[in-house]
Amino acid sequence: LEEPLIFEIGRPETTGVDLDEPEPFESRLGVLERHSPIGLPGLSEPEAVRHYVRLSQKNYSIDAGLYPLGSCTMKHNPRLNEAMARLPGFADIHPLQPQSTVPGALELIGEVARWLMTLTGMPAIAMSPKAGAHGEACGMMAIKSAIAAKGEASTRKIVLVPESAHGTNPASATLIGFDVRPVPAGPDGRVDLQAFRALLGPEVAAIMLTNPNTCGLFESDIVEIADAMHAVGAYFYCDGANFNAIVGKARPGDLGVDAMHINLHKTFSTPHGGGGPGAGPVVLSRRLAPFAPAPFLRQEEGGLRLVEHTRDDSQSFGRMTAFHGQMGMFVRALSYMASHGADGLRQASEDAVLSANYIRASLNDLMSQPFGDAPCMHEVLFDDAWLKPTGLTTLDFAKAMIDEGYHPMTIYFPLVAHGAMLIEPTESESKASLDLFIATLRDLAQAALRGETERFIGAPIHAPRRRLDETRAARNPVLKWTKPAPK
Amino acid sequence: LEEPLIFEIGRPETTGVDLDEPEPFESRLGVLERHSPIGLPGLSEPEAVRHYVRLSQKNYSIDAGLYPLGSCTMKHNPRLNEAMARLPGFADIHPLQPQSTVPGALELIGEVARWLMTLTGMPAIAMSPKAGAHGEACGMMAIKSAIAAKGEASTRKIVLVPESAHGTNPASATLIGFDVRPVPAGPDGRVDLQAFRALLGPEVAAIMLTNPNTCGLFESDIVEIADAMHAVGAYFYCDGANFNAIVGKARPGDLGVDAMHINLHKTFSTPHGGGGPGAGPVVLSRRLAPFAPAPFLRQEEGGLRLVEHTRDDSQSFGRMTAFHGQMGMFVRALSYMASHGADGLRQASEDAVLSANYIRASLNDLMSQPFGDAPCMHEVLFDDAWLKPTGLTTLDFAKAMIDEGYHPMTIYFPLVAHGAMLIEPTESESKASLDLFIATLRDLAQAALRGETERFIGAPIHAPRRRLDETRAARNPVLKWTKPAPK
Amino acid sequence: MRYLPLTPEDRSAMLARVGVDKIDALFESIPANKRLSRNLDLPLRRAEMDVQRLLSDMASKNRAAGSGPFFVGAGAYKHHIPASVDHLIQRSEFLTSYTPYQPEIAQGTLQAIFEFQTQVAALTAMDVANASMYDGSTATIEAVLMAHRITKRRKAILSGGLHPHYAEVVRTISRMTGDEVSSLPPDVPGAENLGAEIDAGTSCVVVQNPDVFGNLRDLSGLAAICKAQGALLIVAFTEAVSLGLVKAPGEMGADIVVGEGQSIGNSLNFGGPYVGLFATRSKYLRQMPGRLCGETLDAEGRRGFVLTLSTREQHIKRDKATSSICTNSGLCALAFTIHMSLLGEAGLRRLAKINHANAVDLADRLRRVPGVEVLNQSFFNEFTVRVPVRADALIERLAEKGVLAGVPASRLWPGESLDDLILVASSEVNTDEDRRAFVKALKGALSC
Amino acid sequence: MRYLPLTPEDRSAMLARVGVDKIDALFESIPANKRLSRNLDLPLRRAEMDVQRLLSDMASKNRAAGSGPFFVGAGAYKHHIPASVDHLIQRSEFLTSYTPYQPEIAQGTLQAIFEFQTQVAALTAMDVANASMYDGSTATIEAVLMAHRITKRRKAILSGGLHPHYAEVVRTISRMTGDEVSSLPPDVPGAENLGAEIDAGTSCVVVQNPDVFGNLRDLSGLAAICKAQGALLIVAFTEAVSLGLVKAPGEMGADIVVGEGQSIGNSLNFGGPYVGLFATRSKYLRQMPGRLCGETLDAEGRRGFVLTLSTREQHIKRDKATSSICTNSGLCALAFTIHMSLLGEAGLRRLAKINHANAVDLADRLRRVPGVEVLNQSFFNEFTVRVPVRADALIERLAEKGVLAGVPASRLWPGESLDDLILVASSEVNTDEDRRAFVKALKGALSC
Repeated sequence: LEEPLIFEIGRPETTGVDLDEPEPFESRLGVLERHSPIGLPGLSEPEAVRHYVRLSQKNYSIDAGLYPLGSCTMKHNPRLNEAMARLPGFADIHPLQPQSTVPGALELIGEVARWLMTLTGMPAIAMSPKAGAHGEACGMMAIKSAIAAKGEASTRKIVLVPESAHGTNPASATLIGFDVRPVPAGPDGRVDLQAFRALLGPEVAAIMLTNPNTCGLFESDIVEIADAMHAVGAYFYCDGANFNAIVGKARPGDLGVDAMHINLHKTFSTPHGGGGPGAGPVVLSRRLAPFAPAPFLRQEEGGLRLVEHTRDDSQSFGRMTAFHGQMGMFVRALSYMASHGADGLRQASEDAVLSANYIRASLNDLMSQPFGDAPCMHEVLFDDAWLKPTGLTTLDFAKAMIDEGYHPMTIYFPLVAHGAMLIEPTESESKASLDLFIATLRDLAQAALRGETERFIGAPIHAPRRRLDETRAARNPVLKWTKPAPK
Repeated sequence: LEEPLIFEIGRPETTGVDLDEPEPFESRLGVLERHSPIGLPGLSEPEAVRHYVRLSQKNYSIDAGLYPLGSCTMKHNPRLNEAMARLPGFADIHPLQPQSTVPGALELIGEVARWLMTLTGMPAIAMSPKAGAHGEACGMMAIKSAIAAKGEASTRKIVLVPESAHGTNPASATLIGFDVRPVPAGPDGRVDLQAFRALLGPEVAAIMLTNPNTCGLFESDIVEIADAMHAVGAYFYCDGANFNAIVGKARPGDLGVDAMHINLHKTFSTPHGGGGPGAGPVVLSRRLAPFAPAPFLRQEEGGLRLVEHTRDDSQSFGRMTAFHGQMGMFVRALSYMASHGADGLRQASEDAVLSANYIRASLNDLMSQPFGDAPCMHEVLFDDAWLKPTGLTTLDFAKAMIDEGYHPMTIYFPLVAHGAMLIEPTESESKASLDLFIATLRDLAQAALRGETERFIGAPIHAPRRRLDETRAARNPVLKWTKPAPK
Repeated sequence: MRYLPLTPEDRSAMLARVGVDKIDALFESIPANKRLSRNLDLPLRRAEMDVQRLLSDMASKNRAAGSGPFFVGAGAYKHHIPASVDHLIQRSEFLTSYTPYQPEIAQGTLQAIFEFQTQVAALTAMDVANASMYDGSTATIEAVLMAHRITKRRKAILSGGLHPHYAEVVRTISRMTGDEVSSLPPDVPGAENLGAEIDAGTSCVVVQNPDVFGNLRDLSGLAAICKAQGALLIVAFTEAVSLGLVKAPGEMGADIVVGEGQSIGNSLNFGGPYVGLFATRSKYLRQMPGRLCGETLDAEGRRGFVLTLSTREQHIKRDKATSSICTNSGLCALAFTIHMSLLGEAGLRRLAKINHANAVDLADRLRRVPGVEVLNQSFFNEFTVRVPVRADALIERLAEKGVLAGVPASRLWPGESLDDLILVASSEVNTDEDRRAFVKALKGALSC
Repeated sequence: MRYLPLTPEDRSAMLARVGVDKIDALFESIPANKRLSRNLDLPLRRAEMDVQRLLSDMASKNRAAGSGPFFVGAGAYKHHIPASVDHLIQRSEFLTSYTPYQPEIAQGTLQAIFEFQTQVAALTAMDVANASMYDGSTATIEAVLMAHRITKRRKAILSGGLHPHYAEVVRTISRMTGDEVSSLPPDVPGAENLGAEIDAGTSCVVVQNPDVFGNLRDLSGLAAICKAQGALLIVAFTEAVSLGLVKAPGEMGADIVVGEGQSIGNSLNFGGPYVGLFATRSKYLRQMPGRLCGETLDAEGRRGFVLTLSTREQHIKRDKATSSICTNSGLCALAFTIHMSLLGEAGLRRLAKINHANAVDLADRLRRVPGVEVLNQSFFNEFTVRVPVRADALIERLAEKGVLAGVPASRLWPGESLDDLILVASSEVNTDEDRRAFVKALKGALSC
């Protein structure tokens, strides 16, 4: 069934929100009243509900099936979290109402901070960043501020970023005014230590390293890397996107990390919502703590206080966002963490890693791995070498998965693997679910190798749409609905 | 995608509810502790959510499409209702906690009662019946009690029920110990007044009449019928299933009705929930009011009181259910009524009737009507005379609608129309939605008349299942899952 | 109006198609002098915000069970419901679908019913269960009527431990049908001799376990007597959680089991909607009331589910039906099934054990309060205490102190001289602190 | 643990397939001396019921906006959100899906984004809008950086009527990038001469309308000066509802429009998550930050939607990207779109009018309180009042009386000698009674 756009079914005079016309009064708008038509169609409630229910039915979701997107950690989103985030005491409080009227909110932020600092072994935290990339910017600004405080602002501008990094890493570093240098990967998919050392020098400000990295591997030389950075007066930024592999198993603070953002929407189960919102608190080492942005919590006589402005003598680098961060996500994350507890979080990491390795061990005879077959962390990386003889691409394979009822894995990322297929099952899948997924992938892989190419190149068939023409979309961008000319 | 049963994926030792083992204590179970296995599989929360989300995706729903079930009134279920019913002050109160701690609950029940009595023009109401059929039983028990009070219990036992009535009518009357006599319909689809009068006599206790009737027609002779009943000392029970057609347009109390149940899950938008729960309050005439069951509200000094037991000198016929009725449904119904107001409810009835007639006027050239083409109320009845030459059945036509994305109308009911197709669009559909539905039905009807039988007899194809073998299900009933014998 | 999609222009266009010039032309079959020409004396339409305020104000006048120490039971029980249950039953596809009469597009509802039937059969240790009744009390009278049909006798014996509202429902309907009911007096200790009441005219004996005073009853002996006398044993329960720890009715020889399923998955809701459970032996299947879902195959040979044996039902059999029930408690049954799937066997057993442990702890604390006596030898999560004052006034006083302490027996049995008894329930939601608060408030109330 | 489906048996079987004998074998790539061998010093797992209690206790310590008269704004606004909005965004298929990188199975999200982009473009009267930013403040700095890219200049002028937190975000990032920022002092009457500040190095002027003190500003003249000087005009707003009644930035010549969309569809949430709106002229499209959804066709020629122009984005362009943003505010944008679809043009205009009417009424009442002065000539639903005492202490006193009366300017501009000013907002949720309560409490507080 096709579902039109609201602009095709709505009417400007229709509304699904009943409001009485106010009593006549004298406007204070001056000359600025808006008179021209705006162009917004309205729907009655039954129409709106049906429209968006039908749209929703065209989406895949973690609730309906395994969602093996590597580096995205599509885990189960507990429903308790949603209920808690909707308590009026959290959802219906204003960021600028008197702090005396929101002690429980400050307590909650403090609790989330305590959990995150304890899990990472880090002494300080900035809670306000709104998502992962925002957290990266926060951490890199703290680093830049620390460098400036040492009088090295003009000389120390190089940030090392491994080739396998998320695109946000170089983008964030550049945003903050650093220059990015790539660090090559060694044959085992980890940082090439020798190449890394060769890049070091007094102009190096930091390294941005994802650990476990986006090949699903723990950077075993991490302590050496951290030490080397510190030895040249530089800092170690850790991209925490893959923290889900090691919660309760290792603490970034023990590994020499200076700053790391935590994606509450990955590791701590807040829903992805079709693209957001996320939340990206940043834990900081003692040396970076003084530079943390406002607002932050301070324990004072009489309770917690949220410091919204820093004094002139403060080293705080400033402010990242209008208010205090993603409160709604903090509530969900605490609900998740308190539910699991220290033991459950550790178990979750173990299950995530076990499930990824189970998939690896169940597919390694058919599919190729760019860095050989060895234990991975919470995600397993395949490349397209095994697919080469078939003439099919990673994209073809991914689209064929849709017809089998699965969301594809992350494809063509990381860039260090050719035709990458990055599979992250998370800890939320039962063994039966993993077994079915494995059987499906084996079946598809064998079909590909048998030369059944038609099953792939035309895929997907059993989806709301066949393959979409992305080139057309980009060549002549149609980014909003416009009223068709009358025929 | 196939979804197994929980018994096929769950495990008895798995649980999605974490609970700590209690401290050791001395049991007070005596000899009655349950030791043998129960046979209940458990699912973790991610598994349970996915299982039931996937099951839900195999259902049609009013939120996703027009649901034209005649006599069922599948209208929009406002989401405000759901939110209100979940307020802890309604959802989390116990029927036996002190009445002093629930004044708002009594107030709410009183308000719903006031609205329903005003809309029906009736002076009394019994709120406790749990659904329509339960309401019928309530009304018929009040009638039986009134008859007994007049000393006619042993002589007045006949209940007249038109052939077009819902099956619940004769079933309820029989349950209460009445004998049912059918009343034939005239050529216009209404009660045959002459035949009706011929059935009257001192042994007649009541008539159970649906109005508007299940042919979608208002019983124009209703006042005569009521008067005739009263003249012979009998009562007029009105089945209120179709009240949606006339809310705000006419009051049953003005028509001589003695008792009528109101399906809150039809007229007042509480959701059908795949089969329930409903709520069936019964309005009563002055002559039946003394016989109403407990509990009922009484205005006393200091506020409303819920009378749970009647004194020995009371004429109340007793009690219908353990507690006070369907509170959760009362909240939803009041939310709906207060939202619409007197004006909105009247408009809703008008729109429901207009929409049904619009469908009638748009299909009457193709499809046949058993009682000729004349204005209907909120539902329009077709029969299968027009389909006869094609060799297709009403069932075939209905199943083909599924492939077009629609839920079929009510079929083979009422029994007075051959191969009945009873269409009720309700007031919740936009004109665009009605037009699309009409176009689809016209297209199907024309295909049938053109002889494209294969489009019908194999239908549905685009559904989670093809036609299901109901005979097989009934011949060898498999009513629960049993563990398959090991192979 | 926000729920009505038709615009004035739509209405005009539609009237034109219909061929009338005004809407009232479509209402002409209503006698002219009975047609309303203006709005009834009720408020006009209101903004969502205003309705929300209206209802929230009413709700806020009520004391929610979760707002303080809470020990009220006697047929409805406060339990924790996992958040995912409510999320799932609010899915449009479950919430806003109809009875699954078109099975090809209702497999979701049907499969869930099939799971429900299987769960209820397992819990009660019976052969078959139906797709739900309104609640425990209406299920009970349906069971009695079914027994009458099976035995062709017309007398029911009601235990003095049966919830008095359930007994009253049975008596009310039976008065109408002219069937005989023998109700035994309230049986506080659970010691009545039901076997002795059975005679050749007895169709069935209805007994509750745990009984309304909380006592556990071994019904095996009674089952044997019933069998010998040709009467059916109907076992009722009001607390479904008890089935996780207490021997099942089916294990003790019940012929029909009925019960209230509210405890699993459903909120207190001031008494409704709830969900009646109904199970029986295979041999009585065709006399069973209510909807049934059965397994079958589709045209391609795939497993599927349909409503079945509907020749028992009113929409087919009309006045010959086994019951007049149509709408049942579908969504409440779904909530039951989801919650029960989450619990599983291990979870249910543990939940039941915690309930029992909390009740034992509370009973032990209460019995140490001077003047207070716990009357039960055995119990699950509810028991009866005797207090040295009028129970109803005491309960009000405790409510003023913030403790909802139970149900005074006089509320259930007015005029039966049970004025010094309270039924007290304790579930997993009660904390140690709640129980201490109860004892403290009780001591305070008794000393003043 | 209820969220972890693997059983101990599953884990054993899986370890066996993997070929290791214990789970820690899979963690050996972590340096041995850095591996944790026991649980961290945090509580152990808890029952859902216990977590619910923990969080409910915290929540209950906060004063919810809906619990009394509420007039706090200054960048976030309390509005009524239709119940259907939250129901719809909680649909599993929206809530638990990822960024729509696989468009064939994400048309629901994509079409909703396309609707969102169209709505935002219409509201702001601009050509194109993106798929959302984090919030209004981060959208503002993104706009400044975009202006720098377009003009190849590096100086931004910030109006004294720009929300000071927004200004601080711009200054913070600009300090890092080495770009120049000229921030004008707080401009209570909205009378500053921004045109005079523009020079040949000026990349952009950022001005808010209604400004943070509530004044409405006609920006047409400023737009002309910007154009003449080769600088871009960036118009920010914090109250999206104002666009229903106040001339749109696009109508006054804005080059980039940014704003906070929280008011439509999103709760206050103590400051987040919110949704940043971002719109611009077509000619600047390729310098725009953030995700974009575009229309295209599928292999069968059917209309469909995809993410497009992603060569601007970090996951393709890395250090050359127009922004580092990845996760945005997808679900908040969906809530915005659903609420806006329900409102429609007529509903939005009326909602805005009610907001304005309520604010006018409140201003008129407040100005009659002795010693209180309303400073605005013009305003929409928020204005500034001068009080004869310290505003921060007064606000606390009013809070004690149950009225959350606004934001003391000193909280936003500490040390700027604005200690006697309060920003006061009034929306459709305020009743006449609320406004009377405010005036009464204010009089009381001022007289003691």
